Amino acid sequence: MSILVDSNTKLVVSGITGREGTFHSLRNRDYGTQVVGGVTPGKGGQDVEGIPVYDTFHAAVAETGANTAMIFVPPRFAADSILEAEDAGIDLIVAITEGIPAHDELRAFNVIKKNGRARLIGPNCPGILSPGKANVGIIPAAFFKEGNVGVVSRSGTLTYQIGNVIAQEGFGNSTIVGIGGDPVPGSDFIDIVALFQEDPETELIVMCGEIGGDAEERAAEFIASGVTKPVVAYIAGFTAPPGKTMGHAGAIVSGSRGTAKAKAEALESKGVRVGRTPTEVAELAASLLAAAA
Amino acid sequence: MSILVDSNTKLVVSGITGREGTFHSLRNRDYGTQVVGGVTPGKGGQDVEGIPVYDTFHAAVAETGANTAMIFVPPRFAADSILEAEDAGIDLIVAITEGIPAHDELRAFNVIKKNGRARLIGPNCPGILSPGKANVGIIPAAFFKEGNVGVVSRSGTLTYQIGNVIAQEGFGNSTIVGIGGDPVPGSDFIDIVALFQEDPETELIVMCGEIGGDAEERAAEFIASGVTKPVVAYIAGFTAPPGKTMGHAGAIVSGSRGTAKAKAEALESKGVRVGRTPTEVAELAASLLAAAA
Amino acid sequence: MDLLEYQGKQVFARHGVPVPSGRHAQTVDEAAAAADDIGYPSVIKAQVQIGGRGKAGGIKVAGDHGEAREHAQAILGMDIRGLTVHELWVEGASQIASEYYASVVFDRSAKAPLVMLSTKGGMDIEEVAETDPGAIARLHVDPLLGFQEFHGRRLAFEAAVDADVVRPVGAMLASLYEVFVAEEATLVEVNPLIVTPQREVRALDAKVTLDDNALFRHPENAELRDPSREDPQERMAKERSLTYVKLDGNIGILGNGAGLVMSTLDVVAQAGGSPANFLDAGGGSKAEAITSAVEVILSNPNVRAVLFNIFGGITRCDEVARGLIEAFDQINPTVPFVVRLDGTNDVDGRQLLAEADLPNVFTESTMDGAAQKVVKLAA
Amino acid sequence: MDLLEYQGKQVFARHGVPVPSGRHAQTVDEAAAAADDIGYPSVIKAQVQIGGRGKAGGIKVAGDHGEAREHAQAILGMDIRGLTVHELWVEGASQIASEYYASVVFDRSAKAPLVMLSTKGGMDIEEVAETDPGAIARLHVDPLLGFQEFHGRRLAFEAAVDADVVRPVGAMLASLYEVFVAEEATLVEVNPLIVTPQREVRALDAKVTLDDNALFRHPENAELRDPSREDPQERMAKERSLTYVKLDGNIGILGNGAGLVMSTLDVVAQAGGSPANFLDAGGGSKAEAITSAVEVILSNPNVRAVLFNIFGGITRCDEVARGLIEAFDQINPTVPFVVRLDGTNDVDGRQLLAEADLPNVFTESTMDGAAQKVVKLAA
Repeated sequence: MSILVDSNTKLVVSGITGREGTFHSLRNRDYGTQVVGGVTPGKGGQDVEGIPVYDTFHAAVAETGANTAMIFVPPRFAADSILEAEDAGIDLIVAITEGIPAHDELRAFNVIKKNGRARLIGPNCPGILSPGKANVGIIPAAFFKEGNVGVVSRSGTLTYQIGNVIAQEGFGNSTIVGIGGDPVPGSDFIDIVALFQEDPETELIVMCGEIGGDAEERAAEFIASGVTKPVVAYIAGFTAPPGKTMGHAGAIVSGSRGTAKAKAEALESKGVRVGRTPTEVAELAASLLAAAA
Repeated sequence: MSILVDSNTKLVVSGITGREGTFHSLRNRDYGTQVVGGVTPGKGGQDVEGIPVYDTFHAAVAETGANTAMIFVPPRFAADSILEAEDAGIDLIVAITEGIPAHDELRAFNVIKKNGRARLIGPNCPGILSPGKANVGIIPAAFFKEGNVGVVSRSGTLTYQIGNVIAQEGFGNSTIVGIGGDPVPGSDFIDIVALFQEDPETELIVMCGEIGGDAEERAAEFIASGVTKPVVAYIAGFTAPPGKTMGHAGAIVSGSRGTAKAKAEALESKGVRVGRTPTEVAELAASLLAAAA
Repeated sequence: MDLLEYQGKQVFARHGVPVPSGRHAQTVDEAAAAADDIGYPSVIKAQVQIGGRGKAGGIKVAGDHGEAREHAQAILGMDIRGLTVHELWVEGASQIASEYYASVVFDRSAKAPLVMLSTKGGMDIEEVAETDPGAIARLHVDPLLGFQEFHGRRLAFEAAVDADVVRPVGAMLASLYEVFVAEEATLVEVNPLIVTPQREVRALDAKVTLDDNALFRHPENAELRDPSREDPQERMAKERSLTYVKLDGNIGILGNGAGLVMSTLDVVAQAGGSPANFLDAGGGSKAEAITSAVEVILSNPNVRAVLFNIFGGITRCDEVARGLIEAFDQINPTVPFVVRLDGTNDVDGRQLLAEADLPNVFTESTMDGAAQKVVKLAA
Repeated sequence: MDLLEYQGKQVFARHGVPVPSGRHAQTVDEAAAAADDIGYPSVIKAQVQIGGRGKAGGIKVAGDHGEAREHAQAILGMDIRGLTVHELWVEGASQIASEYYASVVFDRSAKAPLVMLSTKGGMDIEEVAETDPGAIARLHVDPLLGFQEFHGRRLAFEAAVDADVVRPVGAMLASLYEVFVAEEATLVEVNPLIVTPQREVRALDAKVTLDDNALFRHPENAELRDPSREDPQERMAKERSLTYVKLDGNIGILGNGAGLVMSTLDVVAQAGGSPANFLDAGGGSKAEAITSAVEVILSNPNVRAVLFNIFGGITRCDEVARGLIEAFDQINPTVPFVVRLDGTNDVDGRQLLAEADLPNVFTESTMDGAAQKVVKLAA
């Protein structure tokens, strides 16, 4: 088992004919993901190494029965592409694109919420990897193997860092979900933790947060209210000064809100173990799993 | 029994301090309707013959527990007032105002639909009368008594005409619902017929349509698909020329669409009895009821 | 309110919809001067809001000054399906590689704007819809979200417009939707939407219907006029805030409530008569409104008899009677009146009429009886 | 991007938010001329984007030409909490009957704009929120519906503004919301929003933060500059499309991925060090980007040691190594480097570094070990 993506995933990639789009689509296919099509307006009828390209998501869905979309188009076009995928009936939309205007994200999020049909992961995220089943996005799959640790993270590379240490301790992952570093992520920690809680394969959840917003604090409340699986957390950005955007559009301490300290305290107050370094998080996770085994 | 309004109705009137608003609010109260408040921005704290006035719907709902709103403000302010009532948690909004811009109605309708909390009747309608229980709107209650005929109509005066003949034949009404003559009514024939179908008191449904749109045709399909109570219909506007708005903003034959003939035929093809004159409708209704008795 | 082509194109231009440049003209001199400025070939187009202008000879291409004068002369004053041409629009002749159709309509069933695009342009779209419905790409827009770029692409690909104009056609649809929303239209139609040999996309015609109820927010639109449509009775009624529609018959009709008046027209027609108008005196009409309405009805010279059909709810029958008496006092009508008063204060109303003993006024107690009576009187 | 007060007020004026009229000045002469034009009393205001300008002496009222010169002289070049005043805004002094607070913020939790209004204007709103939260009326706006008139009324009544200004305050909130949406702001704040003795409502200050990601749609905003905020390293990094934030310490940091870099800063701090910058070389960085990043890091004279923390996913460690070797070739740095390469092609990368045998470059195999090493080297 796993969450969100698996062997039933039928992926259509928006922006498949771009350099990055082509590279990662093929990489995902090589991993075993069913990449059933791509969308590039005006290039319908062409193919990318055998993957058929369509002019619209509607045509792609009609022809391939796709249920998952990956968005790889430049920021200016990304919200439109997300909304097109949603309108075409795609269930899961994974938006990799970084730098989408905040108001575009706001609109996309609220339309998806209103219609209640699709789930959005990202934008500005590395995607989703269910080791051994499917990889949708840019997560380097080589570091991860199948296992029982669910990972949800606002950060890409940091996740690989933590995942790698966990793997070195001998454990694998059910699914790794990058929810992205933007101010309005389509899915929040809560959404993903809830899925891991229901996933029979997942036995421990690693949550990798950072400064900005209050998603971690809300997740702490949610975990306290009914998550029975152990959760280990990490928060990046203790040394970030207020008012500065730390790489991710969403990673900013505004006034006194969104500090790493407040987040770590909120999680610890609800019984979540918070590691001080990525290494410590991996060790915590490994020791909890070893104890349970 | 009855539908939509009854002795549990707690009414707040937007525009209660206007001439018409005051007149009809008091008339509704005299009939026995619980008129618990009014809304007029800037007049909060005043009262209209004992009915307290509030600045906002939110304050009115918080103070009175109102569940029903009547909108009596001029067209320019009406959609805003409808949306305010919806936002304040009102269940049933009855919009009497005529002449609301179509795009305002479109917006109001779609917000109400999206949020799924409230039901809108009207705009440009005479309101709802459940004889003996409550009157919300401007229907002259004197012509109607309690009974088992449910009436739903796009037109006000025509309803009184038909209702009056039915009353003269000795029958009364469960509820009379004016859905209004605008292009985007908050509730359609289908919505109201469905309520009458479920209402134990209602034994026969009179549907009073007119040219424009396809609400009658859709109602015919709906009736065929599962309405077991007898339905008698009337359609006004057989002589209306195309392209002319016949008084109601919604009463217009556009090209070849929305003719009275097509509507009558659609209803008759689904077994609905259609009267050629208001008198004939009333007689049909009376004879069906007499036969059932 | 239906806009004339040139008014619609001016609205289009405000929202970035590409239109051929042109000028408005009301005389032959103005038209020829406009054509001289624009250059030849120019097109002289009759400004009447009705289909089939071209077939009726209301659209002509002028190759030089002489032809421009000649065509303007021929078209001005022309009658096209009952409408007299008072105005011209002169624009540069466009070269046409393809003709498409595009529109945004207010879809009452879906309660959402419906955008349509077809490559079968230049034809009657209702006919296309009937004979070849697959040739029209349709898409409902969520009014809370608005028209998105993908909507434009989807329509363009589904309608199968030429591949090289997918983007500009999509952009034009977005602009037409903007017109629809910003101007509070209920219809925005372009037929034909053309592609030139230079692969430019343009609205060659413009049909725009604005929502009368929203004109208070658009004072610049409220001032637009269509002289070919102006009817003296309808103008008079409008000035008096009466809801009046002129019809072809000879029986004047007054009632209270749009549905009841429509029904009255039907019942009169069933009785063999032919209504001269629709007039809804509205709810709660006071005597002055009734007097005013009688004046409007009688200003139509075709009227040979008048039917009052009142079912008083908010409207009080005694007020209606008073208004009628006042009207007789002021106008002294020569045609017979049939009056049916029922509902609120009907007894008082009938009593007032009886006391006034107006010449040629007949009271009836039922709608059906009143209709039969008035038909007889008008015969 | 944070706008200066005067830039914000110019944006406000475009959307009908009432602001006092004023002029921008960069010299004493310009300021005095502006004040002469506007009339006295005038207010000379330091243009720096930071709270507490008034207390710091950056806002002064001039009663005449002499005072205008004197104040402009005093304020230009002044240091306010670390920012140097390069620009002034001169506006007519407003009379104040009441001071309110209004804002529209991008509420990340609710994923909707949050509009706030309070009669406790002119104070630090975070303080008000803590000490007297009931004094702030708050309302989330559904971004698909937008700000409605009733939202304005509701906020005004709930905040209990003076009864006679409910309507103009509501209208101002609507205009501020329009600024928020139309300019793609993430923050629009007015503090104080004043009511004059003549009962006019005005924005006396303006704080606007624009979304950098949306500037491509707003070329006029993209050109706005805040000279008091311009940092040479940050400008250099921006020109090279690097994500760089300057910090106070002495250890230069480079990593790939924002989260990993933030984490690296933390681990360095835990080890007792003090980072000089945040620099995310991004995913899939090529050698040139690394070389360019090293130049930016070393252009900060405080840097005494540099830490490379790379976990290669898309990024290939051999490319990073090549970039570092190239940087040494070009710049010949004098400070020590600690390099931790892990992940994709890490073996190759470490091999390349070993072969290059760069002076003062130390490789470490773990993030924690690398942090400890660099802290030691910088001490």
